[in-house]
Amino acid sequence: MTILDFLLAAAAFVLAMVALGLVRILRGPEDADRMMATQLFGTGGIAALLLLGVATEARAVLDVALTLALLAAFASVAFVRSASSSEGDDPKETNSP
Amino acid sequence: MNTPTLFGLCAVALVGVGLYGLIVNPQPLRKILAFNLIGSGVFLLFGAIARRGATVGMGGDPVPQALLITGIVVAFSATALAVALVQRLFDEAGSVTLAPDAPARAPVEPPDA
Amino acid sequence: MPHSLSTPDVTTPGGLLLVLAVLVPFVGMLAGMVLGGRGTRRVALAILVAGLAIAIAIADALVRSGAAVVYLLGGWAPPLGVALRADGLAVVMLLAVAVVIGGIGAYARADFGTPPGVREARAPLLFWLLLLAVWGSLNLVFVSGDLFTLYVALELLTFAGVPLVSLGGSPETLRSALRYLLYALFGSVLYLLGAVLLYGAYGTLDILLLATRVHPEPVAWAAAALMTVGLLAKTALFPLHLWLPPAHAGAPAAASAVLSGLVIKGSWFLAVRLWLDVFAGVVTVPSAQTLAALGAAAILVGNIVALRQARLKLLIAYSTVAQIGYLFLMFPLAAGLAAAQLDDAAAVNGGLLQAISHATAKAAMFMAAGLVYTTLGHDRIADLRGVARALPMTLVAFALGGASLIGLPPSGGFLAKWLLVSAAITTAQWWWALVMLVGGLLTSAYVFIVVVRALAPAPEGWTPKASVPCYQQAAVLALALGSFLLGMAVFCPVDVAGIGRAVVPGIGSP
Amino acid sequence: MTLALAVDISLALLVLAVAGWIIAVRDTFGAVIGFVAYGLLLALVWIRLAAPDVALTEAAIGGGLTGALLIGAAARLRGTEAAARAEYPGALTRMLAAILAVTVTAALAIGVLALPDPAPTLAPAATASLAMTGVGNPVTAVLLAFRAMDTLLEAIVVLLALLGVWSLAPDRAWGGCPGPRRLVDPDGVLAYLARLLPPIGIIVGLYIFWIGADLPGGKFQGATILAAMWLLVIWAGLADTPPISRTWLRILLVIGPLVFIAIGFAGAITAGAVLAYPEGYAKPLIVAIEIALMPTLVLTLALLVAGAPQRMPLQ
Amino acid sequence: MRTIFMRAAMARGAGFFGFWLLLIGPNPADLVAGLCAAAAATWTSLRLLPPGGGRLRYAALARLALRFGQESIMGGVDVARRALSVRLPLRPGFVVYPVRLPPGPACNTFGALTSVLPGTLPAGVDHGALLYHCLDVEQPVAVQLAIDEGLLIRALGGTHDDT
Amino acid sequence: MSLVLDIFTIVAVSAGAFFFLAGTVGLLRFPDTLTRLHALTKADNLGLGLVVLGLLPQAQQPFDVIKLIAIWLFALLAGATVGQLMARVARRERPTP
Repeated sequence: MTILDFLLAAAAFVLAMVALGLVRILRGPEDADRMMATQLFGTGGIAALLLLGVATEARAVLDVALTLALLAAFASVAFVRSASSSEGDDPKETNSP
Repeated sequence: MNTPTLFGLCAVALVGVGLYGLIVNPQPLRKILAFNLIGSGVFLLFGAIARRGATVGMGGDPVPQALLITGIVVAFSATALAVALVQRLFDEAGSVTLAPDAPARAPVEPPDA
Repeated sequence: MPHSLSTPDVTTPGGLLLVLAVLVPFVGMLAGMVLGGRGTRRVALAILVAGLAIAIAIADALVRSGAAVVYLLGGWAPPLGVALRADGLAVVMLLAVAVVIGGIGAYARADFGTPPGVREARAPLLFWLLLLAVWGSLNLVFVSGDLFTLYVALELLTFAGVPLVSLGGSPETLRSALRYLLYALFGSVLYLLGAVLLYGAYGTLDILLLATRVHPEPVAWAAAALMTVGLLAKTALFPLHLWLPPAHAGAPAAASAVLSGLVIKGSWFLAVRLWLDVFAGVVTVPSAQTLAALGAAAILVGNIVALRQARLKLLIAYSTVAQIGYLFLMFPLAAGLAAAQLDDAAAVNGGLLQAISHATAKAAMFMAAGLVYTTLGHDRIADLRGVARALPMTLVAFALGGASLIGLPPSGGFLAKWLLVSAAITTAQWWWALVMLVGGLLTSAYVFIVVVRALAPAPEGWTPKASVPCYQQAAVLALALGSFLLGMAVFCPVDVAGIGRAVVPGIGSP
Repeated sequence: MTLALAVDISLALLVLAVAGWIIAVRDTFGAVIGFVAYGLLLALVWIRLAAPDVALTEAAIGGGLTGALLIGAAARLRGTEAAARAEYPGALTRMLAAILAVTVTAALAIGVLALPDPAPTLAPAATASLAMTGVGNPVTAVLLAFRAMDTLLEAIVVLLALLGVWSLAPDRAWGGCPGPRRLVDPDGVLAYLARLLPPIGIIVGLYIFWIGADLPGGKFQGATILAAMWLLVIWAGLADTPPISRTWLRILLVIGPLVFIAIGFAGAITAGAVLAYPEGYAKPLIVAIEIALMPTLVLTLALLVAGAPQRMPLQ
Repeated sequence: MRTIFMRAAMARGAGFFGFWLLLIGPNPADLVAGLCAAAAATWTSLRLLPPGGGRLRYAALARLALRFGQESIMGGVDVARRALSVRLPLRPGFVVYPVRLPPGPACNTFGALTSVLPGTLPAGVDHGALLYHCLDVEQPVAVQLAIDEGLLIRALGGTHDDT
Repeated sequence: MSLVLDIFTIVAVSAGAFFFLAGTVGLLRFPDTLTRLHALTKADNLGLGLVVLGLLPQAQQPFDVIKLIAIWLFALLAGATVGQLMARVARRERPTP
């Protein structure tokens, strides 16, 4: 077993963990629980991607991971923006002209 | 069984899953999601075909890969247009039903609030 | 820098015109977007003239050379590059669309002007931009020789068509637009799936190359089935027609004319292109018969439902459903199957003529209905009294368009149906001829009802709600007259539609 | 090798499971979340299929923009869930749909297994012609040289979709700003992220764009990152969407395709064919087209997510 | 004021250009593009985050980074310990921490840093104080937070570091 | 030398995988949204950090090291801000005294 095999196995393990966590999260009960799924996938997915990429010696994987990491918060921000309320410390939006 | 064949089969299964969802889910947003699933299945199949065409020094046939990028951007545009339509429909009609008899009824009855 | 390997494909004289035919409308759209407001309409009208000139120039190049006009984009030959090709079929469609778009543009000048006091208004700006986009996309559908470029063209057509449906902005039109978009996207994705399979099996997306490589085998059958079903959904052939009537009837008249007359012809043309050129050796007799059976069902169902409509625009929209049916009757007659040895040009020409005469007639009828609506303030068929007095030219136009739909001589519809019927009889498929005759009877029934109602005298003291400009009526009449006189094409000395098609191998292969 | 296949099989199963979840789950919001996760998984699959350019596109669009777009819509349409459930078709329809889906899948699977071996490929042809384009990334060569027409048309497709989205504006809001106005605490966490991340995102986005000529990357991927950064600033309330009547906006929206077309027609004179490049000038011209396309794509992609104009700008 | 602005612009521009070089490698063909990218990033950065008055103290910053590293490991280990323990030792609840930093980027940085502190997660603002959600309210959370805040204030070159 | 680096990789990646495991167990076992957020933001970010650390010796070019670290920092920033944002949404959805 080479180091590359080990990295592949580690990638599979991280993916499995993400999948397992996904089950819990996607069941809710709150929307915030569900949104955590995207965060979990962001972190775990980046880790798996890096492991896979280094294992298959594909350098471009780093740029893909860079993009994913940069946009990791994006979906959650869209969610927070839509889950608006009247509290002072939270995003609000208005339709008024 | 090799990687391209595996993902090719995965791709056609995605087309099937998306097709089922497109037919049975009445909510337009879900239909848009199902359409995206079918689309990703088609793209994945194209990607598997590109991978089958790998040669020395090239991990895959670059022509399908380039077309895939075009396809993904076009699918995104389609999704954006559809989502905008659904939202406007919701704003105007208060519901997003696609029931076939709805438009014929609308001029006679007042739109349901 | 040409890099042709071994393909005979080369750019022919006049090939550059094909690029212009595609890109000039889009350049107009881009320029119109920047100018905005009144400038957009000016640009659009100028482009209408230029585009017609380009289409005529292409036809001239085709007839002069007697062979298909070809352009290799970037100098790269297929399979790596993309070729534009215009054979007779494509050129006839290019010309017809240029004429119909010109007529619609002349009509829409009055309806889609920016109101005074505003720099720019939504509906006028979008109408002109979308009209140009529809045109560019249709031209691309006609001349593109590459399956993926055609996919992009189909998507362009969809994205231009959907906003035209919902231009009015009411909940019903939004719902129709959404349903149309979902059908159309579904259709495109199936088409793309078929194209992907073809690439996987044969390593090219070029239509001519595919024609030489495709064999009757499972992959090709699957691709043919997927692409055909996808295109049927976009063309609204029965039973995938449900999206069409509300979408076409709810749009503004000029937009309805574009949608019903032109947009659906794009996907139909592509289906013809695939069946005749790519899958000629692959499709089977039962599949062609199935298509025609669906067409026959569309003729019967569409006409019967049209008869029962209370509103004029819906009637015309359902009549489109029926007329689409005729377009698909040509498949078993033309696909070189049952009649491999016979002359299939009659059926192809019949289908082509049907498409053109329907495009002109339907555009005229929808615009006539728009004028009726403006004048009466409604379009209830039961209450059309006074139209004859207020809009004599328009009523004549409607009747002429209707005559073309029915198939009265010497209309284009007559010649089309005549060619189809004779093809049906020479290939011993008389049942399709029967369907066409029944369809003609049903069509004449509703055209007759509308004309009779419109001829009824107006009640005392009735005045039109609004007056319409004369040139709008003239534009409608011109299109209708064009459709009615299209039957004279039989006297055309050159078989334009047949030019450049003999090079296609595979037709009639066992 | 077998270990790699095992990883691939589990990845494929995971993709299918998430897809099944997206279809089966009761409420739309859950399905949309599943779709975001699905997009990230697909990026992994593209890496396994040796398509890093596609993986980058999927990571940026599938994982970023599409997710944000759908999440916003699902949250707004939450009230329609009950009505949609009432329309859910009966068991017979579902059964027929399932039979249809299985039939299509089976037919396609036979097609996939019957694909010829060795597979037909254009990779050698692309390799042979790559040197004439001057770029090192074959995917970029396909996009901007061999099949430049598709790319040009695609830029127009995206723009046309934007026109379609704009057409959904109420008449009174025509010329106004897309999307609702954001009132966000300028000292909040969201604003903090939107102050820190965009400058870095600009560097990364332009980097992905710039390397595209020779390595995986390119204008679509770079533009998507930049669009996401702009949207982040907008959503954090630190900037507003521009009114769609602005001339500078209109010019930037069309500059990319127009420059593309201009260079394309110039090719007819200098290189003998539309969209051809004269010998030795291929790479600079390709880069010029890409640079011109960047602002167009950034604005179009971001405004597609921002939605239809809804209100007039504050004076 | 103007010199502060210029200095911040230069520093940030250099930083962004350095980041570009690290991403792409020192290839002369990419330098012009890098300068353009750095300029765009600097302009955006100056607009979104106008430079403040303070100067960074690098020694304090290094100490902060070190502590941050330690804390993130401790935080992870802490969660792992609780999650994997049979008894699931959790006493969740909220702790109000009266933050000294004024609202703004500095305070936000504090929130971001402390979100990796073992057992704490900023969950909102309550009358000018930060509201922390804790896995175990019996831990000396406030003390830890105060240490962190002091370090951050020193690193940012704050004027009121010895409150 | 290579062996030492490989062992370092194996140890660090394994530790990273362990924290992904811990994060998933936390997601599955923790009782409410806010506590689950702790598990997600802390354990997974540390897991990603350790994976990145473990991959550093495997980098093929010196610049890849910078990219790897940048990826981790971006993910960390995303995790820290998203964690806070989600906590606010979760607190609002189910207000706890």
